[in-house]
Amino acid sequence: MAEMITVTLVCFSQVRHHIGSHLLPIELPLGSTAGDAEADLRSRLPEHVRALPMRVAVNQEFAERSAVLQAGDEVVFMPPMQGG
Amino acid sequence: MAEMITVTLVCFSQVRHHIGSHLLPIELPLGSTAGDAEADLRSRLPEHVRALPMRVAVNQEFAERSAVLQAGDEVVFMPPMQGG
Amino acid sequence: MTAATDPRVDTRITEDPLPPLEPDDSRVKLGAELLFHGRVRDEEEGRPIVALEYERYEGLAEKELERVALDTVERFPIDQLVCWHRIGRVGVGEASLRVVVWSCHRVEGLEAMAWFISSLKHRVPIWKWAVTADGERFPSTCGHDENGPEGDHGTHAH
Amino acid sequence: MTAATDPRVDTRITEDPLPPLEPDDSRVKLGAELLFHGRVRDEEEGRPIVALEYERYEGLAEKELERVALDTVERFPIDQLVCWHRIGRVGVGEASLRVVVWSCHRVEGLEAMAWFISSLKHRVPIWKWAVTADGERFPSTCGHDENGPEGDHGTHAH
Repeated sequence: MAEMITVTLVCFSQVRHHIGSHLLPIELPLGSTAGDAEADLRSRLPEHVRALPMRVAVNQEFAERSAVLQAGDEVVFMPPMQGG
Repeated sequence: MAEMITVTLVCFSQVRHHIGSHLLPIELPLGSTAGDAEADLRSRLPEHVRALPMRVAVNQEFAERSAVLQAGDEVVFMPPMQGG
Repeated sequence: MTAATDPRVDTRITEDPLPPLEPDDSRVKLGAELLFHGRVRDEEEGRPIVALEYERYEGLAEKELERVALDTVERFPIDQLVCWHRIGRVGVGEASLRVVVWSCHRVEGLEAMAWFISSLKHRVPIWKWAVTADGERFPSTCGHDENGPEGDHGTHAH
Repeated sequence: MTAATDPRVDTRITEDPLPPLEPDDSRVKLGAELLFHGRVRDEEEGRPIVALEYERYEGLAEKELERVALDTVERFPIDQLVCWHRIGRVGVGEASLRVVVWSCHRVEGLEAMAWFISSLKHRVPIWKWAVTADGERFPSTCGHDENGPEGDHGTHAH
Protein backbone atom coordinates (compact mmCIF):
# COMPACT_ATOMS: atom_id res chain seq x y z
CA MET A 1 0.00 0.00 0.00
CA ALA A 2 1.31 3.42 -0.99
CA GLU A 3 2.62 5.72 1.69
CA MET A 4 0.22 8.63 2.18
CA ILE A 5 0.84 12.32 2.86
CA THR A 6 -1.51 15.00 4.11
CA VAL A 7 -1.68 18.40 2.47
CA THR A 8 -4.01 21.26 3.26
CA LEU A 9 -6.19 22.82 0.62
CA VAL A 10 -6.92 26.47 1.33
CA CYS A 11 -10.28 27.44 -0.13
CA PHE A 12 -11.50 30.81 -1.33
CA SER A 13 -14.58 32.32 -2.88
CA GLN A 14 -16.88 29.79 -4.53
CA VAL A 15 -14.61 26.90 -3.62
CA ARG A 16 -14.83 27.85 0.03
CA HIS A 17 -18.57 28.38 -0.28
CA HIS A 18 -19.13 24.84 -1.54
CA ILE A 19 -16.53 23.06 0.57
CA GLY A 20 -17.93 24.88 3.57
CA SER A 21 -14.63 25.68 5.21
CA HIS A 22 -11.46 27.62 4.63
CA LEU A 23 -9.10 24.67 5.20
CA LEU A 24 -9.54 21.17 3.84
CA PRO A 25 -6.90 18.56 4.75
CA ILE A 26 -6.70 15.74 2.22
CA GLU A 27 -4.62 12.57 2.00
CA LEU A 28 -2.78 11.70 -1.16
CA PRO A 29 -0.27 9.00 -2.11
CA LEU A 30 3.37 10.06 -1.75
CA GLY A 31 4.52 11.49 -5.07
CA SER A 32 1.18 13.08 -5.91
CA THR A 33 1.11 16.34 -7.82
CA ALA A 34 -0.92 19.50 -7.47
CA GLY A 35 -2.96 18.17 -10.37
CA ASP A 36 -3.85 15.09 -8.31
CA ALA A 37 -4.97 17.28 -5.43
CA GLU A 38 -7.05 19.29 -7.86
CA ALA A 39 -8.83 16.14 -9.10
CA ASP A 40 -9.73 15.34 -5.50
CA LEU A 41 -10.98 18.88 -4.89
CA ARG A 42 -12.97 19.11 -8.10
CA SER A 43 -14.76 15.84 -7.31
CA ARG A 44 -16.19 17.60 -4.24
CA LEU A 45 -17.47 20.60 -6.17
CA PRO A 46 -20.68 21.14 -8.13
CA GLU A 47 -20.48 21.24 -11.89
CA HIS A 48 -20.50 25.04 -12.34
CA VAL A 49 -17.63 25.55 -9.90
CA ARG A 50 -15.69 22.60 -11.33
CA ALA A 51 -15.89 24.33 -14.69
CA LEU A 52 -14.06 27.42 -13.49
CA PRO A 53 -10.52 27.98 -14.66
CA MET A 54 -8.32 27.87 -11.57
CA ARG A 55 -4.78 28.96 -10.92
CA VAL A 56 -2.63 26.85 -8.65
CA ALA A 57 -0.45 27.89 -5.72
CA VAL A 58 1.69 25.84 -3.39
CA ASN A 59 2.99 27.35 -0.16
CA GLN A 60 2.07 30.89 -1.11
CA GLU A 61 3.60 30.87 -4.56
CA PHE A 62 2.10 30.21 -7.97
CA ALA A 63 2.84 26.66 -9.14
CA GLU A 64 2.25 24.26 -12.00
CA ARG A 65 -0.12 21.32 -11.82
CA SER A 66 2.91 19.07 -12.30
CA ALA A 67 4.45 20.21 -8.99
CA VAL A 68 5.05 17.24 -6.67
CA LEU A 69 3.58 17.82 -3.23
CA GLN A 70 5.24 17.28 0.11
CA ALA A 71 3.58 16.41 3.41
CA GLY A 72 2.26 19.57 5.04
CA ASP A 73 2.09 21.62 1.87
CA GLU A 74 -0.48 24.36 1.60
CA VAL A 75 -2.20 23.98 -1.78
CA VAL A 76 -4.63 26.45 -3.31
CA PHE A 77 -6.84 26.29 -6.37
CA MET A 78 -7.89 29.81 -7.12
CA PRO A 79 -11.05 30.70 -9.02
CA PRO A 80 -10.90 33.82 -11.19
CA MET A 81 -9.64 36.72 -9.17
CA GLN A 82 -11.84 39.64 -8.25
CA GLY A 83 -9.62 42.25 -6.69
CA GLY A 84 -10.02 45.94 -7.22
CA MET B 1 -12.08 109.43 -46.61
CA ALA B 2 -13.46 106.20 -45.04
CA GLU B 3 -15.28 106.38 -41.75
CA MET B 4 -13.13 104.84 -39.00
CA ILE B 5 -14.06 102.69 -36.03
CA THR B 6 -12.06 101.85 -32.93
CA VAL B 7 -11.84 98.30 -31.64
CA THR B 8 -9.82 96.99 -28.72
CA LEU B 9 -7.35 94.16 -29.16
CA VAL B 10 -6.93 92.14 -25.98
CA CYS B 11 -3.46 90.63 -25.83
CA PHE B 12 -2.26 87.48 -24.11
CA SER B 13 0.93 85.53 -23.68
CA GLN B 14 3.57 86.31 -26.26
CA VAL B 15 1.37 88.83 -28.00
CA ARG B 16 0.98 90.77 -24.78
CA HIS B 17 4.69 90.39 -24.07
CA HIS B 18 5.63 92.06 -27.35
CA ILE B 19 2.82 94.62 -27.53
CA GLY B 20 3.68 95.56 -23.95
CA SER B 21 0.14 95.92 -22.73
CA HIS B 22 -3.02 93.94 -22.23
CA LEU B 23 -5.27 96.28 -24.24
CA LEU B 24 -4.44 97.82 -27.60
CA PRO B 25 -7.05 100.12 -29.17
CA ILE B 26 -6.71 100.32 -32.96
CA GLU B 27 -8.52 102.25 -35.64
CA LEU B 28 -9.86 100.52 -38.71
CA PRO B 29 -12.05 101.60 -41.64
CA LEU B 30 -15.74 100.88 -41.17
CA GLY B 31 -16.47 97.42 -42.60
CA SER B 32 -13.13 95.96 -41.61
CA THR B 33 -12.98 92.32 -40.64
CA ALA B 34 -11.19 90.46 -37.85
CA GLY B 35 -8.66 89.49 -40.51
CA ASP B 36 -7.94 93.19 -41.14
CA ALA B 37 -7.37 93.75 -37.43
CA GLU B 38 -5.06 90.75 -37.41
CA ALA B 39 -2.96 92.21 -40.22
CA ASP B 40 -2.55 95.38 -38.15
CA LEU B 41 -1.59 93.39 -35.06
CA ARG B 42 0.83 91.07 -36.84
CA SER B 43 2.65 94.07 -38.34
CA ARG B 44 3.51 95.08 -34.77
CA LEU B 45 4.91 91.68 -33.80
CA PRO B 46 8.34 90.15 -34.32
CA GLU B 47 8.71 87.40 -36.90
CA HIS B 48 8.58 84.42 -34.51
CA VAL B 49 5.36 85.58 -32.89
CA ARG B 50 3.82 86.53 -36.23
CA ALA B 51 4.42 82.93 -37.31
CA LEU B 52 2.26 81.49 -34.55
CA PRO B 53 -1.10 80.03 -35.47
CA MET B 54 -3.71 82.15 -33.73
CA ARG B 55 -7.37 81.59 -33.02
CA VAL B 56 -9.72 84.54 -33.25
CA ALA B 57 -12.36 85.72 -30.80
CA VAL B 58 -14.70 88.68 -30.92
CA ASN B 59 -16.55 89.79 -27.79
CA GLN B 60 -15.69 86.68 -25.85
CA GLU B 61 -16.69 84.18 -28.46
CA PHE B 62 -14.66 82.34 -31.09
CA ALA B 63 -15.02 83.97 -34.50
CA GLU B 64 -13.90 83.69 -38.11
CA ARG B 65 -11.44 86.06 -39.71
CA SER B 66 -14.24 87.12 -42.06
CA ALA B 67 -16.30 88.53 -39.19
CA VAL B 68 -17.08 92.22 -39.76
CA LEU B 69 -16.16 94.34 -36.76
CA GLN B 70 -18.27 96.96 -35.04
CA ALA B 71 -17.06 100.00 -33.14
CA GLY B 72 -16.18 99.02 -29.60
CA ASP B 73 -15.66 95.34 -30.32
CA GLU B 74 -13.21 93.39 -28.20
CA VAL B 75 -11.01 91.38 -30.57
CA VAL B 76 -8.51 88.72 -29.54
CA PHE B 77 -5.86 86.83 -31.46
CA MET B 78 -4.91 83.89 -29.35
CA PRO B 79 -1.56 82.13 -29.59
CA PRO B 80 -1.55 78.36 -28.92
CA MET B 81 -3.25 77.66 -25.64
CA GLN B 82 -1.39 76.39 -22.63
CA GLY B 83 -3.95 75.51 -20.02
CA GLY B 84 -3.66 72.55 -17.74
CA MET C 1 -16.02 81.31 -11.95
CA THR C 2 -18.89 80.04 -14.00
CA ALA C 3 -22.01 78.32 -12.73
CA ALA C 4 -22.49 75.01 -14.47
CA THR C 5 -25.80 74.67 -16.25
CA ASP C 6 -25.73 70.87 -16.39
CA PRO C 7 -25.56 68.90 -13.14
CA ARG C 8 -23.10 66.47 -14.69
CA VAL C 9 -20.36 69.08 -14.93
CA ASP C 10 -18.82 71.51 -12.49
CA THR C 11 -16.13 73.70 -14.01
CA ARG C 12 -14.42 76.59 -12.30
CA ILE C 13 -11.55 78.90 -12.97
CA THR C 14 -10.25 80.29 -9.70
CA GLU C 15 -7.36 82.32 -8.35
CA ASP C 16 -7.40 80.41 -5.08
CA PRO C 17 -5.34 77.33 -4.27
CA LEU C 18 -7.33 74.18 -4.94
CA PRO C 19 -8.99 73.06 -1.70
CA PRO C 20 -8.01 69.77 -0.07
CA LEU C 21 -9.97 66.78 -1.27
CA GLU C 22 -12.90 65.87 0.92
CA PRO C 23 -13.61 62.17 1.31
CA ASP C 24 -16.98 61.46 -0.29
CA ASP C 25 -18.50 57.99 -0.17
CA SER C 26 -21.90 59.05 -1.46
CA ARG C 27 -21.76 57.85 -5.05
CA VAL C 28 -23.13 54.35 -4.59
CA LYS C 29 -23.79 53.73 -8.29
CA LEU C 30 -20.36 54.76 -9.48
CA GLY C 31 -17.56 52.28 -8.98
CA ALA C 32 -14.78 54.32 -10.54
CA GLU C 33 -13.48 57.66 -9.32
CA LEU C 34 -10.54 59.04 -11.23
CA LEU C 35 -8.69 62.19 -10.25
CA PHE C 36 -5.97 64.07 -12.07
CA HIS C 37 -3.80 66.81 -10.63
CA GLY C 38 -1.63 68.79 -12.97
CA ARG C 39 1.23 70.21 -10.94
CA VAL C 40 3.76 72.90 -11.71
CA ARG C 41 7.17 71.45 -12.46
CA ASP C 42 10.37 73.17 -11.38
CA GLU C 43 11.54 73.98 -14.88
CA GLU C 44 10.12 75.55 -18.02
CA GLU C 45 11.86 75.34 -21.37
CA GLY C 46 14.93 74.02 -19.60
CA ARG C 47 15.16 76.92 -17.13
CA PRO C 48 14.58 76.53 -13.40
CA ILE C 49 11.49 78.35 -12.24
CA VAL C 50 9.75 79.05 -8.95
CA ALA C 51 6.21 79.43 -10.21
CA LEU C 52 3.97 79.59 -13.23
CA GLU C 53 1.55 82.42 -13.65
CA TYR C 54 -1.57 81.43 -15.55
CA GLU C 55 -3.64 84.02 -17.37
CA ARG C 56 -6.97 83.47 -19.06
CA TYR C 57 -9.20 85.23 -21.51
CA GLU C 58 -11.88 85.98 -18.97
CA GLY C 59 -15.35 85.27 -20.27
CA LEU C 60 -14.39 82.95 -23.07
CA ALA C 61 -12.15 80.72 -20.93
CA GLU C 62 -15.02 79.94 -18.55
CA LYS C 63 -17.48 79.28 -21.36
CA GLU C 64 -15.10 77.09 -23.32
CA LEU C 65 -14.00 75.09 -20.29
CA GLU C 66 -17.61 74.26 -19.58
CA ARG C 67 -18.21 73.32 -23.21
CA VAL C 68 -15.23 70.96 -23.16
CA ALA C 69 -16.66 69.33 -20.04
CA LEU C 70 -20.10 68.99 -21.61
CA ASP C 71 -18.60 67.54 -24.78
CA THR C 72 -16.83 64.96 -22.62
CA VAL C 73 -19.92 63.79 -20.77
CA GLU C 74 -21.75 63.57 -24.09
CA ARG C 75 -18.98 61.60 -25.73
CA PHE C 76 -18.14 59.12 -22.96
CA PRO C 77 -20.44 57.13 -20.65
CA ILE C 78 -19.37 58.96 -17.53
CA ASP C 79 -21.68 60.36 -14.92
CA GLN C 80 -19.95 63.43 -13.58
CA LEU C 81 -16.96 65.60 -14.34
CA VAL C 82 -15.44 68.27 -12.11
CA CYS C 83 -12.69 70.53 -13.37
CA TRP C 84 -11.12 73.31 -11.41
CA HIS C 85 -8.39 75.29 -13.11
CA ARG C 86 -6.33 77.59 -10.98
CA ILE C 87 -4.99 80.80 -12.50
CA GLY C 88 -2.65 83.50 -11.25
CA ARG C 89 0.60 82.50 -9.59
CA VAL C 90 0.97 78.78 -8.85
CA GLY C 91 4.11 77.72 -7.03
CA VAL C 92 6.29 74.80 -8.04
CA GLY C 93 4.74 71.51 -6.88
CA GLU C 94 1.29 73.02 -6.49
CA ALA C 95 -1.69 71.88 -8.52
CA SER C 96 -2.89 74.16 -11.30
CA LEU C 97 -5.50 71.72 -12.52
CA ARG C 98 -7.83 69.26 -10.87
CA VAL C 99 -10.11 66.98 -12.85
CA VAL C 100 -12.33 64.33 -11.32
CA VAL C 101 -14.38 61.88 -13.34
CA TRP C 102 -16.94 59.47 -11.93
CA SER C 103 -18.19 56.51 -13.92
CA CYS C 104 -19.54 53.02 -13.39
CA HIS C 105 -16.36 51.42 -14.65
CA ARG C 106 -12.78 52.49 -14.90
CA VAL C 107 -12.16 52.08 -18.63
CA GLU C 108 -14.52 54.85 -19.71
CA GLY C 109 -13.24 57.05 -16.90
CA LEU C 110 -9.67 56.73 -18.12
CA GLU C 111 -10.64 57.42 -21.72
CA ALA C 112 -12.77 60.40 -20.77
CA MET C 113 -9.99 61.82 -18.62
CA ALA C 114 -7.44 61.58 -21.43
CA TRP C 115 -9.77 63.19 -23.94
CA PHE C 116 -10.94 65.94 -21.61
CA ILE C 117 -7.45 67.09 -20.60
CA SER C 118 -6.17 67.02 -24.13
CA SER C 119 -9.18 69.00 -25.36
CA LEU C 120 -8.88 71.50 -22.53
CA LYS C 121 -5.25 72.13 -23.43
CA HIS C 122 -6.12 72.81 -27.04
CA ARG C 123 -9.36 74.71 -26.66
CA VAL C 124 -9.47 76.76 -23.47
CA PRO C 125 -7.81 80.20 -23.74
CA ILE C 126 -5.40 79.98 -20.84
CA TRP C 127 -1.69 80.76 -21.08
CA LYS C 128 1.23 80.60 -18.75
CA TRP C 129 4.16 82.76 -17.81
CA ALA C 130 7.21 81.34 -16.12
CA VAL C 131 8.62 83.10 -13.05
CA THR C 132 12.28 82.63 -12.20
CA ALA C 133 13.95 82.90 -8.80
CA ASP C 134 15.23 86.40 -9.60
CA GLY C 135 11.74 87.55 -10.46
CA GLU C 136 11.98 87.44 -14.23
CA ARG C 137 8.67 86.70 -15.88
CA PHE C 138 8.55 85.32 -19.42
CA PRO C 139 5.70 83.93 -21.48
CA SER C 140 5.98 80.27 -22.26
CA THR C 141 6.73 80.03 -25.97
CA CYS C 142 5.59 76.52 -26.28
CA GLY C 143 1.92 75.84 -26.79
CA HIS C 144 0.06 72.91 -28.15
CA ASP C 145 -0.25 72.67 -31.87
CA GLU C 146 -3.60 72.75 -33.57
CA ASN C 147 -3.67 69.13 -34.64
CA GLY C 148 -5.45 67.82 -31.61
CA PRO C 149 -4.38 65.23 -29.08
CA GLU C 150 -1.91 63.39 -31.28
CA GLY C 151 0.00 66.61 -31.91
CA ASP C 152 0.20 67.32 -28.18
CA HIS C 153 3.87 66.92 -27.44
CA GLY C 154 3.16 67.35 -23.75
CA THR C 155 6.53 68.72 -22.72
CA HIS C 156 5.08 71.03 -20.12
CA ALA C 157 3.44 71.06 -16.77
CA HIS C 158 1.92 67.65 -17.36
CA MET D 1 0.76 44.58 4.77
CA THR D 2 3.96 44.19 2.86
CA ALA D 3 6.95 46.47 3.03
CA ALA D 4 7.92 47.63 -0.44
CA THR D 5 11.45 46.77 -1.43
CA ASP D 6 11.67 49.36 -4.19
CA PRO D 7 11.18 53.04 -3.36
CA ARG D 8 9.10 53.51 -6.51
CA VAL D 9 6.29 51.34 -5.25
CA ASP D 10 4.24 51.25 -2.07
CA THR D 11 1.67 48.47 -1.99
CA ARG D 12 -0.46 47.53 0.99
CA ILE D 13 -3.35 45.26 1.73
CA THR D 14 -5.19 46.50 4.78
CA GLU D 15 -8.37 45.86 6.73
CA ASP D 16 -8.67 49.52 7.67
CA PRO D 17 -10.63 52.14 5.75
CA LEU D 18 -8.38 54.01 3.37
CA PRO D 19 -7.12 57.18 5.07
CA PRO D 20 -8.12 60.61 3.73
CA LEU D 21 -5.83 61.98 1.07
CA GLU D 22 -3.20 64.36 2.38
CA PRO D 23 -2.32 67.30 0.15
CA ASP D 24 1.28 66.86 -0.98
CA ASP D 25 2.97 69.51 -3.11
CA SER D 26 6.45 68.08 -2.77
CA ARG D 27 6.90 66.36 -6.12
CA VAL D 28 8.40 69.26 -8.08
CA LYS D 29 9.63 67.13 -10.98
CA LEU D 30 6.37 65.34 -11.58
CA GLY D 31 3.67 67.26 -13.37
CA ALA D 32 1.04 64.55 -13.43
CA GLU D 33 -0.63 62.98 -10.41
CA LEU D 34 -3.34 60.47 -11.20
CA LEU D 35 -5.50 58.83 -8.58
CA PHE D 36 -8.03 56.05 -8.90
CA HIS D 37 -10.55 55.00 -6.30
CA GLY D 38 -12.48 51.82 -6.85
CA ARG D 39 -15.70 52.09 -4.86
CA VAL D 40 -18.27 49.50 -3.87
CA ARG D 41 -21.45 49.80 -5.90
CA ASP D 42 -24.87 49.16 -4.42
CA GLU D 43 -25.57 46.06 -6.44
CA GLU D 44 -23.82 42.82 -7.30
CA GLU D 45 -25.04 40.52 -10.06
CA GLY D 46 -28.23 42.52 -10.19
CA ARG D 47 -29.02 42.19 -6.48
CA PRO D 48 -28.95 45.13 -4.08
CA ILE D 49 -26.17 44.83 -1.53
CA VAL D 50 -24.98 46.78 1.50
CA ALA D 51 -21.32 45.82 1.40
CA LEU D 52 -18.68 43.70 -0.25
CA GLU D 53 -16.41 41.55 1.80
CA TYR D 54 -13.00 41.07 0.26
CA GLU D 55 -10.86 38.07 1.13
CA ARG D 56 -7.32 37.47 0.04
CA TYR D 57 -4.87 34.61 -0.08
CA GLU D 58 -2.62 36.03 2.60
CA GLY D 59 1.04 35.82 1.72
CA LEU D 60 0.64 35.44 -2.02
CA ALA D 61 -1.72 38.39 -2.42
CA GLU D 62 0.81 40.77 -0.90
CA LYS D 63 3.70 39.40 -2.96
CA GLU D 64 1.78 39.43 -6.21
CA LEU D 65 0.39 42.92 -5.67
CA GLU D 66 3.90 44.22 -5.22
CA ARG D 67 5.07 42.36 -8.32
CA VAL D 68 2.28 43.91 -10.39
CA ALA D 69 3.34 47.35 -9.15
CA LEU D 70 6.99 46.67 -9.97
CA ASP D 71 6.06 45.37 -13.42
CA THR D 72 4.16 48.61 -14.00
CA VAL D 73 7.03 50.93 -13.08
CA GLU D 74 9.34 48.85 -15.27
CA ARG D 75 6.96 48.92 -18.21
CA PHE D 76 5.90 52.58 -18.15
CA PRO D 77 7.95 55.74 -17.61
CA ILE D 78 6.31 56.61 -14.33
CA ASP D 79 8.12 57.60 -11.18
CA GLN D 80 6.03 56.27 -8.35
CA LEU D 81 3.05 54.01 -7.79
CA VAL D 82 1.07 53.62 -4.59
CA CYS D 83 -1.61 50.96 -4.26
CA TRP D 84 -3.64 50.27 -1.18
CA HIS D 85 -6.20 47.52 -1.36
CA ARG D 86 -8.69 47.29 1.42
CA ILE D 87 -10.02 43.86 2.44
CA GLY D 88 -12.69 42.71 4.84
CA ARG D 89 -16.06 44.39 4.83
CA VAL D 90 -16.29 47.52 2.68
CA GLY D 91 -19.61 49.38 2.73
CA VAL D 92 -21.41 50.60 -0.36
CA GLY D 93 -19.84 53.83 -1.63
CA GLU D 94 -16.58 53.25 0.21
CA ALA D 95 -13.28 52.77 -1.57
CA SER D 96 -11.83 49.29 -1.71
CA LEU D 97 -8.92 50.30 -3.89
CA ARG D 98 -6.70 53.35 -4.14
CA VAL D 99 -4.02 53.68 -6.79
CA VAL D 100 -1.88 56.78 -7.26
CA VAL D 101 0.60 57.20 -10.09
CA TRP D 102 3.07 60.07 -10.44
CA SER D 103 4.77 60.83 -13.73
CA CYS D 104 6.23 63.74 -15.62
CA HIS D 105 3.38 63.79 -18.09
CA ARG D 106 -0.19 62.63 -18.04
CA VAL D 107 -0.21 60.24 -21.01
CA GLU D 108 2.11 57.68 -19.46
CA GLY D 109 0.30 58.03 -16.14
CA LEU D 110 -3.03 57.18 -17.74
CA GLU D 111 -1.59 54.21 -19.61
CA ALA D 112 0.18 52.91 -16.52
CA MET D 113 -2.98 53.25 -14.44
CA ALA D 114 -5.05 51.29 -16.95
CA TRP D 115 -2.48 48.52 -17.21
CA PHE D 116 -1.87 48.28 -13.48
CA ILE D 117 -5.51 47.99 -12.48
CA SER D 118 -6.26 45.47 -15.18
CA SER D 119 -3.23 43.38 -14.18
CA LEU D 120 -4.12 43.59 -10.50
CA LYS D 121 -7.61 42.30 -11.22
CA HIS D 122 -6.27 39.33 -13.13
CA ARG D 123 -3.25 38.45 -11.04
CA VAL D 124 -3.75 39.24 -7.36
CA PRO D 125 -5.57 36.54 -5.38
CA ILE D 126 -8.37 38.59 -3.88
CA TRP D 127 -12.04 37.67 -4.05
CA LYS D 128 -15.25 39.25 -2.96
CA TRP D 129 -18.42 38.23 -1.22
CA ALA D 130 -21.59 40.25 -1.50
CA VAL D 131 -23.52 41.09 1.65
CA THR D 132 -27.24 41.82 1.38
CA ALA D 133 -29.41 43.93 3.69
CA ASP D 134 -30.78 40.81 5.43
CA GLY D 135 -27.27 39.58 6.15
CA GLU D 136 -26.96 36.99 3.42
CA ARG D 137 -23.41 36.54 2.22
CA PHE D 138 -22.70 35.02 -1.18
CA PRO D 139 -19.50 34.73 -3.18
CA SER D 140 -19.42 36.74 -6.33
CA THR D 141 -19.65 34.24 -9.17
CA CYS D 142 -18.22 36.55 -11.71
CA GLY D 143 -14.50 36.89 -11.98
CA HIS D 144 -12.28 38.14 -14.71
CA ASP D 145 -11.41 35.71 -17.42
CA GLU D 146 -7.86 34.68 -18.04
CA ASN D 147 -7.40 36.46 -21.33
CA GLY D 148 -5.97 39.61 -19.90
CA PRO D 149 -7.21 43.17 -20.12
CA GLU D 150 -9.21 42.78 -23.31
CA GLY D 151 -11.18 39.94 -21.77
CA ASP D 152 -11.99 42.06 -18.73
CA HIS D 153 -15.70 42.60 -19.04
CA GLY D 154 -15.57 44.94 -16.08
CA THR D 155 -19.13 44.52 -14.92
CA HIS D 156 -18.22 44.81 -11.28
CA ALA D 157 -17.11 47.29 -8.71
CA HIS D 158 -15.26 49.28 -11.33
